[in-house]
Amino acid sequence: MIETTYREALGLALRHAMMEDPTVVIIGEEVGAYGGAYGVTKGLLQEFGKERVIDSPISEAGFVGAAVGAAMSGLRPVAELMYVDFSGIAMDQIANQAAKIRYMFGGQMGVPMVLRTQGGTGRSAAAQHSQSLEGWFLQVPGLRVALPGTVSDAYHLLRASLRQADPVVFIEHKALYVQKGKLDPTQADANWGRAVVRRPGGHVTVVTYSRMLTYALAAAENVAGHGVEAEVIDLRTLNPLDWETVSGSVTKTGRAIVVTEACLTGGPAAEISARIQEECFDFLEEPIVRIAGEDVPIPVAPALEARSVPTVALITEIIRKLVR
Amino acid sequence: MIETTYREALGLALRHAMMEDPTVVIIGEEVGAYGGAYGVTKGLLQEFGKERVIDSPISEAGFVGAAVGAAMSGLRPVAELMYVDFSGIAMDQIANQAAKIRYMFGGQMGVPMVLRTQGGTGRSAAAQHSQSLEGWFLQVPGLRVALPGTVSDAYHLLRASLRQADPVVFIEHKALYVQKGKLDPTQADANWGRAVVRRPGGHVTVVTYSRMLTYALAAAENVAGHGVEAEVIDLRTLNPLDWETVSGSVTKTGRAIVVTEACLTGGPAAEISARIQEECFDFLEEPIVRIAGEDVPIPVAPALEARSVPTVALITEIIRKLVR
Amino acid sequence: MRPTKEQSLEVYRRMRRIRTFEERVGELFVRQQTAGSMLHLSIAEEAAAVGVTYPMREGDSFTTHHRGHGIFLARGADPKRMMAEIAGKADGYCRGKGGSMHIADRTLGHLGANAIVGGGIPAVVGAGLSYKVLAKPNVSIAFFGDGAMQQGVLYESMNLAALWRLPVVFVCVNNQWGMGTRIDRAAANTQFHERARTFGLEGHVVDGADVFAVIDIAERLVQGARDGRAAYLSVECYRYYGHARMDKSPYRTPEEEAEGRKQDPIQRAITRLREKDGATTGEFEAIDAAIAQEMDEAVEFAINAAPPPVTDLFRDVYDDHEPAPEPLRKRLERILTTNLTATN
Amino acid sequence: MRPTKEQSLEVYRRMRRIRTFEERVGELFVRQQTAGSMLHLSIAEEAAAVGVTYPMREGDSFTTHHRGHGIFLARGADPKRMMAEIAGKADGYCRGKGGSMHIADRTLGHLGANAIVGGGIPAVVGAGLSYKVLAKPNVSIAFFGDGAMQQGVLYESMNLAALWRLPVVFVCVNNQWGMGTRIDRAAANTQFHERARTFGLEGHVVDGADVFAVIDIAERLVQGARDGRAAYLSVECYRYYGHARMDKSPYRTPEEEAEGRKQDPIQRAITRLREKDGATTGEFEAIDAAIAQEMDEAVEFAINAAPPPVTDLFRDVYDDHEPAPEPLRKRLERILTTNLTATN
Ligand SMILES: Cc1ncc(C[n+]2csc(CCOP(=O)(O)OP(=O)(O)O)c2C)c(N)n1
Ligand SMILES: Cc1ncc(C[n+]2csc(CCOP(=O)(O)OP(=O)(O)O)c2C)c(N)n1
Ligand SMILES: [Mg+2]
Ligand SMILES: [Mg+2]
Repeated sequence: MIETTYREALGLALRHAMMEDPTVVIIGEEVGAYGGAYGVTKGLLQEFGKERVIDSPISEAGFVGAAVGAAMSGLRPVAELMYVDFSGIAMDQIANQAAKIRYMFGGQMGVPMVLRTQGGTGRSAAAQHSQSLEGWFLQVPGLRVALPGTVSDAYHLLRASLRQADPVVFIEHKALYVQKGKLDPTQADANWGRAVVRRPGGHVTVVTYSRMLTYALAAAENVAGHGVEAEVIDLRTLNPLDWETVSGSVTKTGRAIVVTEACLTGGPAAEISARIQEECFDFLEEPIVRIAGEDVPIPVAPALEARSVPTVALITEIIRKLVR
Repeated sequence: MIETTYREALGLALRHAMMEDPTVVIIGEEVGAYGGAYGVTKGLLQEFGKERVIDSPISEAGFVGAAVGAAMSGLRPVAELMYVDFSGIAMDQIANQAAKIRYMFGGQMGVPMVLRTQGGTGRSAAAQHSQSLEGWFLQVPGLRVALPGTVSDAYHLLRASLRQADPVVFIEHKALYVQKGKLDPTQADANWGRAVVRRPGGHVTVVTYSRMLTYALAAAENVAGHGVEAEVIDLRTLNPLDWETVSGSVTKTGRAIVVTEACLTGGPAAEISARIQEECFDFLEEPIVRIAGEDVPIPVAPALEARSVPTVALITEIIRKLVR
Repeated sequence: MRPTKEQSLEVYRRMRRIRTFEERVGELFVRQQTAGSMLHLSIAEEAAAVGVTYPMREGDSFTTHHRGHGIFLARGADPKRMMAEIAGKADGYCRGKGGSMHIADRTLGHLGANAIVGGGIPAVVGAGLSYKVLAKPNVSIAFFGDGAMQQGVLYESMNLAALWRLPVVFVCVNNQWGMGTRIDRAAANTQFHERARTFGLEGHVVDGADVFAVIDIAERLVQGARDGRAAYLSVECYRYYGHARMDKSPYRTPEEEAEGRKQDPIQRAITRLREKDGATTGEFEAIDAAIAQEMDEAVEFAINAAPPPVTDLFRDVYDDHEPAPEPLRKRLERILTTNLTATN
Repeated sequence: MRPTKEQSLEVYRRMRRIRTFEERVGELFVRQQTAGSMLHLSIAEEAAAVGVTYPMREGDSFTTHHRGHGIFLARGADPKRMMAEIAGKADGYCRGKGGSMHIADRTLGHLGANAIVGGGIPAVVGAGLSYKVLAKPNVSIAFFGDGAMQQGVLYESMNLAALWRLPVVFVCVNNQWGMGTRIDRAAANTQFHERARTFGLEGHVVDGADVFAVIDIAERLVQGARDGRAAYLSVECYRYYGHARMDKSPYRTPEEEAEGRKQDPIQRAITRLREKDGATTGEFEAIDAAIAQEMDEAVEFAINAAPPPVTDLFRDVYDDHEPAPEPLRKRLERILTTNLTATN
């Protein structure tokens, strides 16, 4: 068990994977000498050389597509898209190529690649560098979507992603890189596709992932002082989606809140809410409530940026209102 | 009142707009001499000349981006993306540029353009030419999303889209181009952002749009024989979303079915379902049911393709099960 | 290349197979036995297919655009399974999931035909990268049309291949037209190989009516690529017929078509074989007859083959070891049974 | 250009304004008064900004990359409102919504700075198209870094501008680095203007330390563009400092930096003004002092300006005449009130 950061845990997962499997290569902008825009790949170039840690020019469609081809040809590439916002440039390669190759070609070949990227607010990076776009990938059959919310998952969920036979869009959160936490690399890796109850409780189920997990846990702590026990579920992967854990909880609590940083309308909270409603209709005592990002682009002004996504105060308030 | 087709109604809307407003230009692949891949722009080049009907090379990011710039500079471009599937290439220009320019630049300028495109199954066009991707646009604040489901709306909704100050992604359905129907061009254009009750009924609300409207109406007709009256709502635009009409109906019927061709998971049916649940929770007598595209890429084999999206038979069956 | 008569006849045979195959695809369409109408025939592009694939070896790979039947045939495809795929049948290369625009075969190095113009290009960069990293002696070749010369991803890919010194060749089958757009209405400069050179590649152009010229340059460029010099080649030809099966090319003049159709690589090969190698009508007829029979059999195979079972709809979205997506009907039944029962 | 002393001093003045502005931005950051740390300074790129904008006229437009402060200043920006925008304040050009990477001003033809490398390039094609269709005598200019030379959308845009004969100029501010990547590690051929030529544009390269050389070529290319000949220009310079404010460029050697920093367009202009025009220390000092005061005022203005009101969060997503998005809190209150009330 070590005390480390989310950033370092990610780097360690890559390092261990590269040590174990010579076909793992890293491709992306500034992953080498620079060490990654957020420092995740620091040291890997020095350790594994430039044949395996491959700096790309600024050609998102090109290098993501190259990763797709490499994955079809015996490598296990980890492509790094510096910001998830840039997926707009590479979306054809992600959604029309990587996601569909196995199906379209009748199962002959898969695309075992991980597309590491990061999203979210928290650094006043403005409209084109702060989005939460996991909902785009969620609606593309063939793509797995993973979003680590803890230091331990930064390591173990990335490790698990690296064992998938299908393309995984692995979305980190820019505000979590500095988060500290415990990690035991000798533990088994994340149970792929299983959500985790991060805090048990009997009054209301809070379903979330990524940075909002931290917010939800803080809100759960707040309401605990008022005798309200919120059960906080960290989905970890949106595809696969672990319905057993979610519906097990909601049938118990009768109340559900979904918290995402992604915009409300059309975002992943909609899917989670719709599914809870379908699966647990008869158990619901109150409406399922979505607490999500405002339906606006992300503004640069820090005060506005902070209010464009859910706050701990708002989550706290809504839990209390829902459980009276 | 004339009898015409969806395809011709669209062409007529463009023609009338070009006659009325000299700043309307059409930009896209094969919009000129070829007349559009699905024949919508036929004759416009001859009538308005190549300064206003502009054939583009196969450069989706480039010409969609050019339309964005043109829209900021005094033109009102209608860009045609031949298949909505190609938006993967142009997504940066659509979602990071067109959608965000007004906000990011503090309201100084808007992007009054229409991005005409088409989607859906029905022609064995396989995985990269058959998708229903409106859900991608739905989760981008700043984009309007319109999907005509009738011949009259092909005209009037496109006309209304051409008057919007913000970018409209206008998604036609490839299987509807040959649909015949009545059109009165002298009528007022579509009431922007308002859904339409296409068939009134008191037992269950069916919320849908685009080609699934036709399917839903057929299913409603089927169940009418069994004494079940389904109210069929055509949303017409997903942004704006007309909640008044939907919740008015659901509070009356207590039952709601959402029908989309887009994939179930993470698609637009999720948003509609989640919102009905939030707005009408206390009125729901049964769970809101989503009937949507299967969570698979679209296969080419005609029999498989047809089963990858909702069928009239399935919609009929579910309505009957829900209203017993 | 100074081919022997036998080699020349083999080259002829490969081209004829493509031609006859494509003619049969047209008939299959007329008989309403294809999956859809998105069929793009590579008639008159046979020299590009046969010539460029000529120096390819086992383990080499390639991707193609939507007009890729001929290329894959040249690389050894089984016409039965191709035809079955075009008909959307279970015995097709992709189990009837892909169709004409998405034929692929991993065992023959076909990483897939693509219906997104330019979409399959960067994959060869990745394949080339894998050869470099894994120290394999292979090359990967991207085939695409002149339309893709206006897609940005091509230039990104060319730059990556040159920068990383990958065993990759980019081949533009320049048939002068992309749907209703002639290249001079698509590009301000149509000397595409010049563009490639400024991205650091070997860039060349060759007459696509002369299959032996194509073989010559292809041998050179493919060898260069094996040695780490990425290359680009324009093969100049002419799109004989419409863009797809429904298109009658009303946007171009009969004069232009007549002129363009003079560029027939098969006729050219026949003439050469007759003149240089003394090939006889009988020899050609024997080859043609065998091919005609092979292709007739392929058509019958495709027509008689079974469509994929409905359960295949949910198969191969993910790896076999993973659970398949839950079919909608099953899901709805489950939801309604659980909830409706509970309420009553 | 054979500038008069007055003109030369004006050119100097414009460059100095940029330099001082950027220095103040750095200080603003140190004082923790900026919105975020994504600040990209254009120090030593002043000749590109001043030189290329020199022949621009009213009604002309442009877009820039993320390193665009200098270009907009050269085109007439108010440093107060720029600084306020960089600080995320309501009085900024974009009401504090955009920040350093998204400054724009419609009235001065600034169609926007872009944080997507290459993202703002096609917009100038559209602007140029509008000038052509609406018969306006204007040009539109795209400014971008050498990093964008590897983005496909640039080549699509160049081809469109050349093909449609639009009044458009593409300007690469080639500061040799894109974050930690030197151009020779980003491109196999770094003679970028050669690429542009093969796309049918006028393609040139100029020494970005010599502002008068930049003005000369810019005048020619901008005039050519007005006449419908799209053009491309590389302005060669050197990125003096780190990529953004936090970056200390550990990935490059002190020797290289020392060498690169010799390319200072301001020093070069001073030398020339002294030698050719007999400009005196006093003259420079007077200019510098006035600018220093202007920029100090801009900093104070930015610091004292008010942040945007919270209600602005929902403003300008859509046109003013449209309803704004419903704030989440309001929505949640409504839902909970309606439903919770009804159930109790
Ligand atoms: C990204 C994309 N844009 C547009 C299309 C529609 N489309 C299909 S083929 C084609 C023309 C392609 O021309 P070319 O590349 O020259 O190939 P050819 O058909 O001549 O073999 C077009 C525009 C597409 N499939 N994909
Ligand atoms: C599409 C995209 N990819 C990557 C980035 C991250 N990024 C921002 S600036 C930059 C380097 C750009 O270099 P260059 O274009 O030369 O501009 P410079 O910073 O040197 O002025 C990178 C990689 C981005 N903002 N957008
Ligand atoms: Mg062609
Ligand atoms: Mg640079």
